Amino acid sequence: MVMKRALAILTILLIGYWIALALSHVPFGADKMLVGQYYLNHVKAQTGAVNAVTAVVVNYRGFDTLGEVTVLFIASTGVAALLWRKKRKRTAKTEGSVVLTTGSRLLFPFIVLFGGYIFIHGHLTPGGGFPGGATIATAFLMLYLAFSVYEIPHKGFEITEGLAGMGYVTVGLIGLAIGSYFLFDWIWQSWGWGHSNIGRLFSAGFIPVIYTIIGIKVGTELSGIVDSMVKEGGE
Amino acid sequence: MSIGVYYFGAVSLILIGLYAVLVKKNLLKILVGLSIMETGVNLLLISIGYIAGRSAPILSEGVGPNNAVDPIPQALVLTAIVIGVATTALALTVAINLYETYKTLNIEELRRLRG
Amino acid sequence: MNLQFASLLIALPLISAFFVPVIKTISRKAVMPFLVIITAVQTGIAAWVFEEVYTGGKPIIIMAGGFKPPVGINLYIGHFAALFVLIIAVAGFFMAVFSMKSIGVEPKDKYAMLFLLLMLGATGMISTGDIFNLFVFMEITAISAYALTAYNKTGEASEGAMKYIVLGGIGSSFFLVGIALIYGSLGTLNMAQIAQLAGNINPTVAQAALALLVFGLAVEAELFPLNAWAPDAYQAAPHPVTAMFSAFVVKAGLYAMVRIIYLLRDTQAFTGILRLVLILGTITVVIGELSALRQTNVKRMFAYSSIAQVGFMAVGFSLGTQAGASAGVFHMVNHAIVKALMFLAVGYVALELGGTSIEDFKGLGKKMPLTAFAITVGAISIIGIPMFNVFWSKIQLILAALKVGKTGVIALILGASLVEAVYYIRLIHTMWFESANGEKVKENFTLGVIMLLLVALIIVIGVFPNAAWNIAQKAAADLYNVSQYIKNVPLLPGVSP
Amino acid sequence: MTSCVQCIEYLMVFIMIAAAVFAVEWRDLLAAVVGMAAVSLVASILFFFLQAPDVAMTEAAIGAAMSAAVFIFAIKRTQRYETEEEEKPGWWVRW
Repeated sequence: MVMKRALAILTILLIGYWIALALSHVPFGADKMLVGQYYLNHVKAQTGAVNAVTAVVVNYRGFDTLGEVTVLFIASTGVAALLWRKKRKRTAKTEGSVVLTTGSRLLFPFIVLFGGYIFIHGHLTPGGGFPGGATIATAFLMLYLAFSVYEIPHKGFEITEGLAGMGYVTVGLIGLAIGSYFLFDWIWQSWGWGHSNIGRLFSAGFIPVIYTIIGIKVGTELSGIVDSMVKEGGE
Repeated sequence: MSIGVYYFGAVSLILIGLYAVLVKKNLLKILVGLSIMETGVNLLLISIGYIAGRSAPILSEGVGPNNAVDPIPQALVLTAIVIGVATTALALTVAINLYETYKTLNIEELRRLRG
Repeated sequence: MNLQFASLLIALPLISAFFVPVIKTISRKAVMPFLVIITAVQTGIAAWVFEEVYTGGKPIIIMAGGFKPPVGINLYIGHFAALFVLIIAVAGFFMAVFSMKSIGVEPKDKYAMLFLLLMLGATGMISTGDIFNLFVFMEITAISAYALTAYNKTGEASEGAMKYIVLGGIGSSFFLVGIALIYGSLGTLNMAQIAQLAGNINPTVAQAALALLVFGLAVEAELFPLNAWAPDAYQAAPHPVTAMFSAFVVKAGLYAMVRIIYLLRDTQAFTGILRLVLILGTITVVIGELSALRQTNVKRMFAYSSIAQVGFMAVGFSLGTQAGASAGVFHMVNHAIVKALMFLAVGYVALELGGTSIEDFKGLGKKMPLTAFAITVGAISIIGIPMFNVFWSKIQLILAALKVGKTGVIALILGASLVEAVYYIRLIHTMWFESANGEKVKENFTLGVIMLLLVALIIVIGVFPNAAWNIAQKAAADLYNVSQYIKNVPLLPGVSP
Repeated sequence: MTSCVQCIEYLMVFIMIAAAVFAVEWRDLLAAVVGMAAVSLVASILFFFLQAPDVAMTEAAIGAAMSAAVFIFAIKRTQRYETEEEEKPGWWVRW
């Protein structure tokens, strides 16, 4: 019916007008920082990271990131739980051409390496655990597309996922034991490692450690989601 | 009342997504709408954190604390993107299960089949 | 003992959930006992935190990463949070025990993980002191709730979950826009600092942001326009999960909404938003009760009743007085106890007799006397008969409404109680006075003990309401008294405009 | 100089909105998903303009690539074309 569509459009325009009205009091491009300025001023001394976004993600707002990793974990668990069938197998019929299969076999290690590079250098360059992990997952996705029988080793992936998650929480708990705060950056603040080489790889306390864990975890989780979605239940 | 082009783009995306969710009948289309809405919200957050004439908050050569943009919205959006893709994956899984039970993705037919 | 150890409340369910895949490879049978053990330990920690907060009288502030609040994220475990963390843990423990018996659908290891993460999400939502962190925990709760709703993989379950996902997606987008507006005008995400600076927000922005936040949380809090998912999801979810939804997931959403509204008390939009919540709550009560009246499925009927009760709480909070808030918190506590009991009993009946339609409840008093007794006590309590716990919270709601002169609210409560009486007494009549054939079922000992414990709790609070009322008042003061909240959070002095 | 940069911004926002409209209106769901991925990609370019390279990378890798891949797998397991029937009020606002 036209009536209903018109009504929906009217509602939406009303909401839009209202949000725009509010946004006109939040000027674009103006300096609105309060806590943000504090981060920019203190990020190098307090965390040793050059990339302030990384420091905010892993250090200052580490709780959010823990939650975020958990959300992705829930998604992969939920997808696996809901698509659980007695027997599951892949149903692709045509194998990729020789160029495709050879090419992807050749490319695979390099994509994984690139993903690893992204998350290990998260405190220096843009990127970090999430895009790095997604890149690794893309490598597995490519294998799924190129080969009709390829499957990831789920058991191993599931356990890696769990262990990586436990690793993250354990790093946090070590912080609780050493520095008496959960998710305390004990490598940087208690041990003081890497203060002399800010801007190089071995610095920034536990940021590279955590980003490596996150990268592995995100990679395995996204590949797990792809795996669950590709395989169909047998009759 | 004037809003910048980024705000305009972000709000438009939110509204287009909302329109798809409210009006469309196909479940996957609804999920596409939700996904577009999330992109719009992310763009809105980043544009709120932008400060005219400043560069990215990576404090290497030439970028000091006083000429970098706000890092917090960027950290928030990183979180929000991952949460969005998690929701989408789960939603699609539920849609697949629905399709396997009822052989349709049309929400009207779903209602009819359930009675 | 170092109070920062209270962060184990978050860390323990998380690390245990990540540990489940490892346990599974060792032994598949160990997963469910593991779940029970972890929830029991969680209950212990929660009890320690509760004791610590209520004897010390001071909230526990957990600073993640050792950064002081506006810089780092803090958890604020005050009187309210301590109380509800305990309720969550206890309800989680009971439902974990119930899950051992009632979950037959594979894969159970995934169920255990999602169960723990649902608990974690609700705990985090109630205890966090940062508005974006609240969003993250809300999403954890919501996504594990989606997955658990669809867990049975039937058509109804998938459809309920789908509704929940679509509405939840709209809600979370609105919520984020609200956060964006607040962040854009204040430059901070810490709740205490937002409350401190709330006066500086432009009134238009404050109004839009508050309305967006309220609508975003209304999905979780099951308030009227966004709660269509609730009956379907309640009906189709596994029985322990339904009980958890009703006992604490809704409460966490409602708490977050109320907390945010009260925090922004200094803005000009405050009274308008309270009126909005009052209207939404009233409509929720009316629609919930009237829909419950015509249900033939008992689980669905309880779901509608639960929605209506949430409406009562929202009405209580929207009165905008301390008495109203106290009554709302008291009702939250009572309702959590009663609905945990009733959904547990209904789930048990469905397990033994194969369904939850009203036909299955005919002659339940002869077939499963203990369960029927539990449902009866719960029903009588929720109608609001004296000497049972809900009576006192309804009385307090009426008194609070009387104080601000809102006679409409009193009429609403009395009318709704009348409707409740109709459908619950119909159910009681069906259970005890209608005969049906069928053998007497041998009732499970552990579940019987849990049900009797909850029944005892209902009656104890009903006969001696003062202790519980004192706790509820303290919790409500924590929620209502915003200036005390700001004082309790040690804000870093250098970071202010 | 500045006006030229602004031209690109306006163009990008326009492309993004157009892609969003197409993604919502196309009956072929596969095309709709491609439209959605285009929205994400253009948004990631806009993030780059807004000095957020981290977010741009994440949006391109996760928002565009992974989420489009997941959508495509879902379409493969369900159906590709949308069937539009007579319209009735939305289904989630009904009890």
